[in-house]
Amino acid sequence: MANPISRTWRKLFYHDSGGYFLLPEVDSAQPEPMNEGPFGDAGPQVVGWFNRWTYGDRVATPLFYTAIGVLLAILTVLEVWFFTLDDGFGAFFVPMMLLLALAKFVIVVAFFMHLRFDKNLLTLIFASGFVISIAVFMIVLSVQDKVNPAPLVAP
Amino acid sequence: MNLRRLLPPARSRSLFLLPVVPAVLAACNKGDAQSTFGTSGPVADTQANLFIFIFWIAVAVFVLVEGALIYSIIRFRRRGSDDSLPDQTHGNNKLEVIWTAIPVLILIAIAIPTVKIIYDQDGPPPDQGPVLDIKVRAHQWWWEVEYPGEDVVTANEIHIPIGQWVNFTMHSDDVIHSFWVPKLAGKMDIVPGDVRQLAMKADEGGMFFGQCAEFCGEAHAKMRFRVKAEEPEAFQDWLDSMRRPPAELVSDDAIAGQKVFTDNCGSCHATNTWQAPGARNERTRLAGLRSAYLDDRNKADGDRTNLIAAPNLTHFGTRDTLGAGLISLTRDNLVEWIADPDDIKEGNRMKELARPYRENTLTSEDVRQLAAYLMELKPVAADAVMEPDDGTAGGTAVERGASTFDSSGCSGCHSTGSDDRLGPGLAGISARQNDDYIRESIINPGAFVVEGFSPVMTETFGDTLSSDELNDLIAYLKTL
Amino acid sequence: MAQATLQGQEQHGNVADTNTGISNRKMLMWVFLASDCLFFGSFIATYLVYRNESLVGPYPNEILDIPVTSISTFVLLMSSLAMVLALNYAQKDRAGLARFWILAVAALGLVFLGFQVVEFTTFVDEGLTIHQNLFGTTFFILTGFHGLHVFVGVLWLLGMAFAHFKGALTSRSAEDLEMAGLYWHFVDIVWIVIFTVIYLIGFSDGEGIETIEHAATIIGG
Amino acid sequence: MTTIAFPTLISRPTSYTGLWSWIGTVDHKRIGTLYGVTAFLYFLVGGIEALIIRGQLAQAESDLVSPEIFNQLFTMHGTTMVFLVVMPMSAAFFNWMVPLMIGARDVAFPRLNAFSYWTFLFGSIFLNLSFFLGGAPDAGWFGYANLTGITYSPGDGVTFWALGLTILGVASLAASFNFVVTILNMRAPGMSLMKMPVFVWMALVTSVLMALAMPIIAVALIQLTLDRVWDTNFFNPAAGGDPVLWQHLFWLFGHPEVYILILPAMGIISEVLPVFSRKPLFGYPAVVFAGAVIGFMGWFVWSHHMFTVGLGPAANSAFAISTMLIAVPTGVKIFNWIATTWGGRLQLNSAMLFSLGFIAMFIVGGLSGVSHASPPTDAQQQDTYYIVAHFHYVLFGGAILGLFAGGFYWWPKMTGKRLGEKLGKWQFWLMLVGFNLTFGPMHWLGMNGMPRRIATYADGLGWEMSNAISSAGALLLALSVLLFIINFIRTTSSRQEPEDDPWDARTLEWSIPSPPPAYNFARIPQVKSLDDFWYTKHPELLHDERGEEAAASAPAEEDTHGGGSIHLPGMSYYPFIVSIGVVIGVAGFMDVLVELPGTNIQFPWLSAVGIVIGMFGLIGWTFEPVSEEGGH
Repeated sequence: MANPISRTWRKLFYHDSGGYFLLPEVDSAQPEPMNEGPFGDAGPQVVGWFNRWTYGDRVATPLFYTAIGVLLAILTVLEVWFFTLDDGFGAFFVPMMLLLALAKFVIVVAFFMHLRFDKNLLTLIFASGFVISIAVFMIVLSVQDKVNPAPLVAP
Repeated sequence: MNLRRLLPPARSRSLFLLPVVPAVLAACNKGDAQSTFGTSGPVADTQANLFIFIFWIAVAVFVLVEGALIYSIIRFRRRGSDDSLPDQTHGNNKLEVIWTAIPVLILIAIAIPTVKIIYDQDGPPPDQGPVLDIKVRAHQWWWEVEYPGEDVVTANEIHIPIGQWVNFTMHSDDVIHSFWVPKLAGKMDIVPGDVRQLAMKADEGGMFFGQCAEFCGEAHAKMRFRVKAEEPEAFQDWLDSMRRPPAELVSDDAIAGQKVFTDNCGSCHATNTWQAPGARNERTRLAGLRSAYLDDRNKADGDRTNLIAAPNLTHFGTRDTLGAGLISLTRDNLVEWIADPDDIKEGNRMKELARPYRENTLTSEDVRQLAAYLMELKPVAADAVMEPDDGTAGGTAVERGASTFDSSGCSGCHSTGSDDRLGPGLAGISARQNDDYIRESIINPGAFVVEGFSPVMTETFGDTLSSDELNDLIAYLKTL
Repeated sequence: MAQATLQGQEQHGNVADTNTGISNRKMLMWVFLASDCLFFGSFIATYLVYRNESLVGPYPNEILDIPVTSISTFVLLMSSLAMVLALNYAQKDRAGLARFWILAVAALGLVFLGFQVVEFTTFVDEGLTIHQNLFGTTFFILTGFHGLHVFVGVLWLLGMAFAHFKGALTSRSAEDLEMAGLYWHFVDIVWIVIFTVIYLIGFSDGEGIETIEHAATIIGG
Repeated sequence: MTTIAFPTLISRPTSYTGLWSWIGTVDHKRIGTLYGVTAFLYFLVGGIEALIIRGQLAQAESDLVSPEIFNQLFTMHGTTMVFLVVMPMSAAFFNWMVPLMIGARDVAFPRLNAFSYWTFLFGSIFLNLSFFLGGAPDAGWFGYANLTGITYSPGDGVTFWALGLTILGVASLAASFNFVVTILNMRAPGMSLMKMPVFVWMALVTSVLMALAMPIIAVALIQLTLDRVWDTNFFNPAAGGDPVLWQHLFWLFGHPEVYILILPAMGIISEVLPVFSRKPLFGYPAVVFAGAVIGFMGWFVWSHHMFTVGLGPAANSAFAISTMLIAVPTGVKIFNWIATTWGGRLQLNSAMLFSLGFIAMFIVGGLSGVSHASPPTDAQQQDTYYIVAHFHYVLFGGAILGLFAGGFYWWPKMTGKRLGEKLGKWQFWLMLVGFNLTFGPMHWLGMNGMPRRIATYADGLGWEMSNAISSAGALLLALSVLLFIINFIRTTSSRQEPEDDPWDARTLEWSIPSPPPAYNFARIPQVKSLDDFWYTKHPELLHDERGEEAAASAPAEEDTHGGGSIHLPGMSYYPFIVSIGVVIGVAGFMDVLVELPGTNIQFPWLSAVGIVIGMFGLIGWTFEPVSEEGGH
């Protein structure tokens, strides 16, 4: 509770502080048995750290979802606005857009698809598909010289 | 031979009585014409040496691991009806680490030379003397060969000089093919719409067998070719001979055969690339035929031109094989081939498309005469040539133009009568159009396309002609 | 626990009597979505591999309409919000509100599809067809498959909205709605990627295309 | 329980015998049997295709079959063996054994399981119909674009191939989803992931690979189909399309597919070896971990199929290294298997022989694999018979021998009868010798310059003898398969007293009667350790080895109330109907499109019919309760 941000955060969303967005508690039963797998605790540790860092295992109220929706709308507006700034970002344009898209993607998956409040195994399942998809197709694109295409000059 | 260095001394070889032994033995003799052992050039040598290196590592691993397996099976087999339980071992972490680490070390030992050789063999040939450029274009199911800068075009038989690096620039006209001459270098796929490059060198003379290695359709098995490595002088002689005019036909059959050829075969096969403009224009001509073939796919049967890019036959009589490296070129084989190409090479396009086969108009007499003609298609002896007749010499403008008309490949698509082939018939062209139209149509073929014809002439056609040749050609066309 | 009957598990997943504590259906849905990542990944990768490779126009920068697509993107994004609200109300046993929001989702989905139909017809009028060039081929097939997913989602949601069986759209069968919701959000996130990558980033494609044509002539020749 | 008021469309099947009971079955064991029988029949079909191929190649310049037919034969041989034999045969064992090994009463989605099978069956029939409807596909099992384009393959064969594989992909996807959920969710209490049998682990890895790899090939096939049917440009070089993209998509699927084919067999022999060595699997965590690592690394090696495409030195080096690395976990598995046999009491019966044969042959295949993990040597080996030899050593010497091992091992469980040992051993030795005669010389052929997929070859290149030996070996292989059929018939017609646990085996499936009752486990077992059943039979080992109380896992008491209170999923016709809808829907993209009036859209009307049938089935499926109230 040291810093004001996390204090505000708790005040807004957590039960114990009687926050504004009353969040019903959910069954937080752990998978049985816990933390199985060849890596032992390593995977759950990382995921658990990520959990604590972002939210916690609760589901939210309509108001909360609406807030998320507004956030998404703002991000979209930002994207389109950046787009209209003619070359205002130069080489940073593409990474910036990808970052914004990724942010929207993660927000929808995490909150609207409530992966953040669900069992970590589901995150693992979805992430395996998503990460492998990104990884292999990035390799395809780089093998096909599409990541940093050479300038268009006639050979 | 440096492969021997990697082999163990002869007396220990008998230890390895494995199914792979023949491979090792073959590495020691020159072997067969399409073998990857007994190689004849630095590229294939390096690849074979790397293989032998990996092979012996593999043999060692094989002997150890299979040995352990077989020993275990024999030593620990159940004897009688011994139902007792053996020691219940569950595992051993030390062992796991060991048999993870050892393969990693072995693979590093393989990976280092691998990566080094990948980079060594990539790209253009090393900077060792002059490089011979050869353009290869793969077709279903034959190889178009061009010596750029030399004005020499041929097909299916590639002559190269010994001791000189050769740089192949390769395209495909239709599907993916793979260019492979095992004795000289590993294969390289040729992907349509893209260009591939492969460098190799022959250290010794000989006839090396090659074959398309990527499945490319019905006659894939018979898409072969030969690479003939000759002493540099012999190679130069061959290049020169390919630029000499054909020797005069002697037999009556051959003379009659020439007419049969012109009537039936000349729209697809060229025999005139001994002339420089013809050679320079051959690619354009074949590209036009290729477009005609593709356009045909969208037409009703009756409207098709039935043309297709076909192997160049200039000085065909000097070749060793026919049908894309299939069988040796003898008169009997040739007769058999012409009479029914499908019998020798099933799926070939000639039987499918050429008019004489479709309409069954070729008599056995015709076949005999054609074979006689093709067998006599040879260059004149070197001393018999006074002056290279490339169309620029002597005669009136109209005569020179007529010569250019043939040698540049115009006659491949245009008749001088009124019948339409791939392009419109040109009789009376001057009555229909003015000079500027004709000139523009030659320089910039896309400018005016007569209705009903496809724009198949390449944009760069005009570049193959000098302005004199162009003027002569127009003068000739106006007489039609 | 030991007397796990199959019954509860396939049809009525509210009872999470499984090793992982996740109902079978929900896990199935997530495995399917992971799998679908590769499906759309392949189509998007195909589009990207063929960026700037079309030999003839129209090119993206001549034809893509960012303002209009921004609106349809916004519509789809808001439909996701409506979806999550529908589920939220269903979980709180407020079937009426849930049904209202489901219908809102379906309506927004239909609006999005309407935008897509208009976009497609405009493009075809302007000469971009699936036969025209690589851009046409990859664009129509990618967005078309996405549209197909939206359409299936709309049908699914309408089915849910009009299913009036006992306990429909309440906490008892909320997982039915959750399945549809997961699917719908997935369709939304695919569009998030498509909108950014194909429309916003890919809009500049086609500039300097003459050089490409020239290069193609040389390579082809 | 929610009661859904919806009119019953079709009354569900009730009889447990007869044709309709098979069509309506949702029992994982029956579906497994269906998979197995179908896959074996296709094994014979693919084998006959192979025999004709070997007949043609037995001598130079042979004209037993025309190149046209030959190309169809090798295309269909590859397609059949991969998609219609090894995959469904593995699926048969998954279906039969995974629920039994994890102590479940069925898979997670019994009707989806039935749907997978019927879709697979109809898809495979659709694919093979091409032989009778204008020619089978003839562009090779990896169907490289642009040879598969309409210009170069104008017949319907390739369309049959593309659509057929799409249907099979739907079936595989459904099955893989089902098994991922089953294995993660339906384990008996106490069976943590690291207490699962290796076979179940491999089934899990395989299913994950299938779930993620199949969509890629589906997309590639959709693109190919649209290129052919709707004249799109995906792989059309004339419009700038790049045929190499097909290769990327195909091998992105194709390499995980290789592990989809081999991992189940690896799982099988990881079960068989400990049982007949009478000691636990050596290094269980290592074997499991190696399998998972293979499954992961298998995603990043696909371009080694494309070393000669000209991707450039950087890509070739990277993929060479990743490919070599994947040999490491494979090696770990092999060493652990050998260590399992080390110091055991090896009972060399048929199942064990096939497993040991697997190891011996897989080593050869693995080592030859290392030699073309190196692009410079691969430049000489790619697309030659050396490659053919390599992948037959891993897929026949590996997968097929492994599957036979599984067959001999689990036959008593599935049927209550043991397959004949004498014939089994004869079959093994004939197969081993025939196999090495057939595929051993191919190494030499490839290195001697013989490209693969050639319908004929010239005299005088030194290929005649090896080819003749190879063809002779193929006959021995055929004979060995014939022995299996004889063995099958004799065993089936023999009278044997069913034994629940004939091998003194280790895993849960042996704790129940043979053949298992419909409900599998009268009482769901409580699992305490890996190989739990073994330790219930040998509690002293547990005591010795782990210092645990032997009594902790006392033998399960016989349950007296039988299946009385067990709810089994009811049979259903709907999966069958939906499958028909799917197949008709996909087949609608064959050459039966009609132009919509007023547009130039080629409309697949037959697909619309399929969709209607499929929707009907889906609606019925949705509203049909999983089981009747108080059913069974």
